Amino acid sequence: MTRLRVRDLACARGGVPVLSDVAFTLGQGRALILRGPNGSGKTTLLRTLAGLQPALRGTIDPGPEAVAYAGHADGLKGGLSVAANLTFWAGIFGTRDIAPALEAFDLTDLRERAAQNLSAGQKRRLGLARMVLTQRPVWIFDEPTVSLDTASVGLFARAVESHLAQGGAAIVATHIDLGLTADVLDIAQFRARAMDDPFATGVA
Amino acid sequence: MIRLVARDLMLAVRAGGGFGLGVAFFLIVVTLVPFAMGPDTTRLSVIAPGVLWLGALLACLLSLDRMFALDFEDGTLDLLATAPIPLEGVVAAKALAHWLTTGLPLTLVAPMLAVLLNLPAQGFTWLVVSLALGTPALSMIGAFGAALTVGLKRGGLLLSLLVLPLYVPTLIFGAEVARRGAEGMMVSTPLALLAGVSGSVLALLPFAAAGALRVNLR
Amino acid sequence: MSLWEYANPARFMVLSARIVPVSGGLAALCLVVGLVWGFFLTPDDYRQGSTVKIIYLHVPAAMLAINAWVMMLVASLIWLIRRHHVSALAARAAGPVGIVMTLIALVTGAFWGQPMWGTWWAWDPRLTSFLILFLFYLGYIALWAAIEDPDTAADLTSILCLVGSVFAVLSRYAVNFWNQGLHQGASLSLDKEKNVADVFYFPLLVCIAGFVLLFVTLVLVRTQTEIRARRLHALNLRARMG
Amino acid sequence: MPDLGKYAVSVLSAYGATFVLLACLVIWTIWRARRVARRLAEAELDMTNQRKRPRG
Repeated sequence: MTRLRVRDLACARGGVPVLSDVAFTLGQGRALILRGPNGSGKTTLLRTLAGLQPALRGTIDPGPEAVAYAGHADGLKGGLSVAANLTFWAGIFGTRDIAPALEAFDLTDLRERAAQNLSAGQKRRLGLARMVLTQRPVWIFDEPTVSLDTASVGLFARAVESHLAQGGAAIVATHIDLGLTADVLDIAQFRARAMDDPFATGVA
Repeated sequence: MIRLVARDLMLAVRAGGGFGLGVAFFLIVVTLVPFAMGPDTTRLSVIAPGVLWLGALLACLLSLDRMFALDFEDGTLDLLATAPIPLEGVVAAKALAHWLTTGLPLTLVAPMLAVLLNLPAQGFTWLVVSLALGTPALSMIGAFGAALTVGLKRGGLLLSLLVLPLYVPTLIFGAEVARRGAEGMMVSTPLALLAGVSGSVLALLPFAAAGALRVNLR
Repeated sequence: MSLWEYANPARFMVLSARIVPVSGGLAALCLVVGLVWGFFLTPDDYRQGSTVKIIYLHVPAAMLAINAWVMMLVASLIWLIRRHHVSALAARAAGPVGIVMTLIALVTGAFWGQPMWGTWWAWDPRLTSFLILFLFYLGYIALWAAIEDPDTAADLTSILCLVGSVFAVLSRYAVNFWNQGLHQGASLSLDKEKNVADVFYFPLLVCIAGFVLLFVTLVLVRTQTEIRARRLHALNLRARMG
Repeated sequence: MPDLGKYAVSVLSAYGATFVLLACLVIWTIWRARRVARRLAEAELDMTNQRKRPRG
């Protein structure tokens, strides 16, 4: 079963097209690793898939309502506890129980700690734990392993694996080896041609 | 949505600034007016409704730039935009939280400050009614301005420049209700117009503000 | 060929380059003829004396102040709905022209009001509305200037223009309610042309034509400039991205 | 020169102010048009030169 089908997708950053003719399908239980040099448009592609920015053209099927997105920032409130942060998102996504999310990212012992007193790695884990609460089939991560140590990267990989085992799918933009069985997509091949910019041709 | 309001209120209380700042500003403005206008109580009582409305309006403006800025910086807004609640709802919730921490306290302290300015006794009710009806519109218009400027580094001044002209109709009708109330005249016409302005602002601006937020999140 | 083809920047550049000399020349001609006719060859009004000559500046500027905003509104809508870049840039180009027209209307109004009403400024509904319109222009221009990304700026200013238009109309009615005013509106507006004697009316028409042509020329030139600036932005961005 | 009577100052000031404002607008528009056109021409030239040069 296909979880995500992308066809003929073109995206822009700052009004300038960076990617075009992006096409791939993501099956149930599959993970996709995005690779490409800095500035090649990984973040742009992921934000487009998450529905945060409109595509110039092309189709994404199903739409953003199937996608849970974890970007560079974790969206944590320092003044609230770990549990309160997660409970808020659980409420937004209509999930009751935050225990599985705490467990998956080894946060159970920290649940009453205020988010501002967490280490950078712990904050990241808290941010990633939110994905468990979303109950959405396709997880999208943009550089999820920043500030994570080896053990935490392992936690993250296991959480993604268990999501895949439950029939989900995942797209991860990362430079390190996560130890996941995954397809690799190099997005450098989708670099937009200059012609896509309405101001590409000379205007005298 | 309720959760969002509740969380914003909790964060405002924890941060401390939310409730106090606007009210304190309002108090200071009203205290300064007699120093500028002279202590003559008859003169003060004439200008009291206008001064109170203007003070409340400026106090509303103070905390606007933080309405979305914090959530924008820490990525919460990205996540809310991808969450299964409409962004229009997020805007409405934010405006409501802003009103509860700013507009509502201002409305409640306005009668006390009105005493300082010698507002005629018959004007108190209409002052409170006009503020209660008008300040939600001020918060919503402010939310629109904040949504427009959320991506900017120093958006605070620009925010005031954008929002203040939009405050004109609300101010005119709101202050008119308070003034006519203080003079013992009929208030029904401006009151109906004020309610109309507030109602349409609350009904329509969330869409414009959500549109602006979506653009800023790209 | 559909009208929308002109929304292509390159095509617009070619077309506007052809129009600008013509419209600019006609604008200069109309302004010279209209103002000379109005200033030197028309009599004084029996009531207003020589101040009636201010009409040739005040009325065209006031008309354009409002119509420039309407044009910006239309252009903003076209941008939001059909995503034509030229449309967004034309709206941006019209902003500074509109604010100068508003300023001219306000200043000439003050110079006219001083001898007629005995005051430079009155909180008359029309004057007040123009002052509010001036503030709207200011906010619109400032928002364009503040945002670096051109498409984001186009989107946000378009939304502001839309919302601002609604509030401008609302303010107009609010201000009317708030103060009934002393402007002898009827004698100055064209739809009630009977109130303006023919002797003033015809030079006024020529002046209006001159102002409109000047506006068109300036907006076209400024739109060209905005298109070039946009292209420059795209080139710089590409150079940075390598 | 027509006789403007007692309102001469008002009328002349209105005309003067208008001409100054319009002149500023026109001059600014032309100046900016020229400057942007020149900078774009330079940038286009750089661009073509870069393309001609072999990469490496």
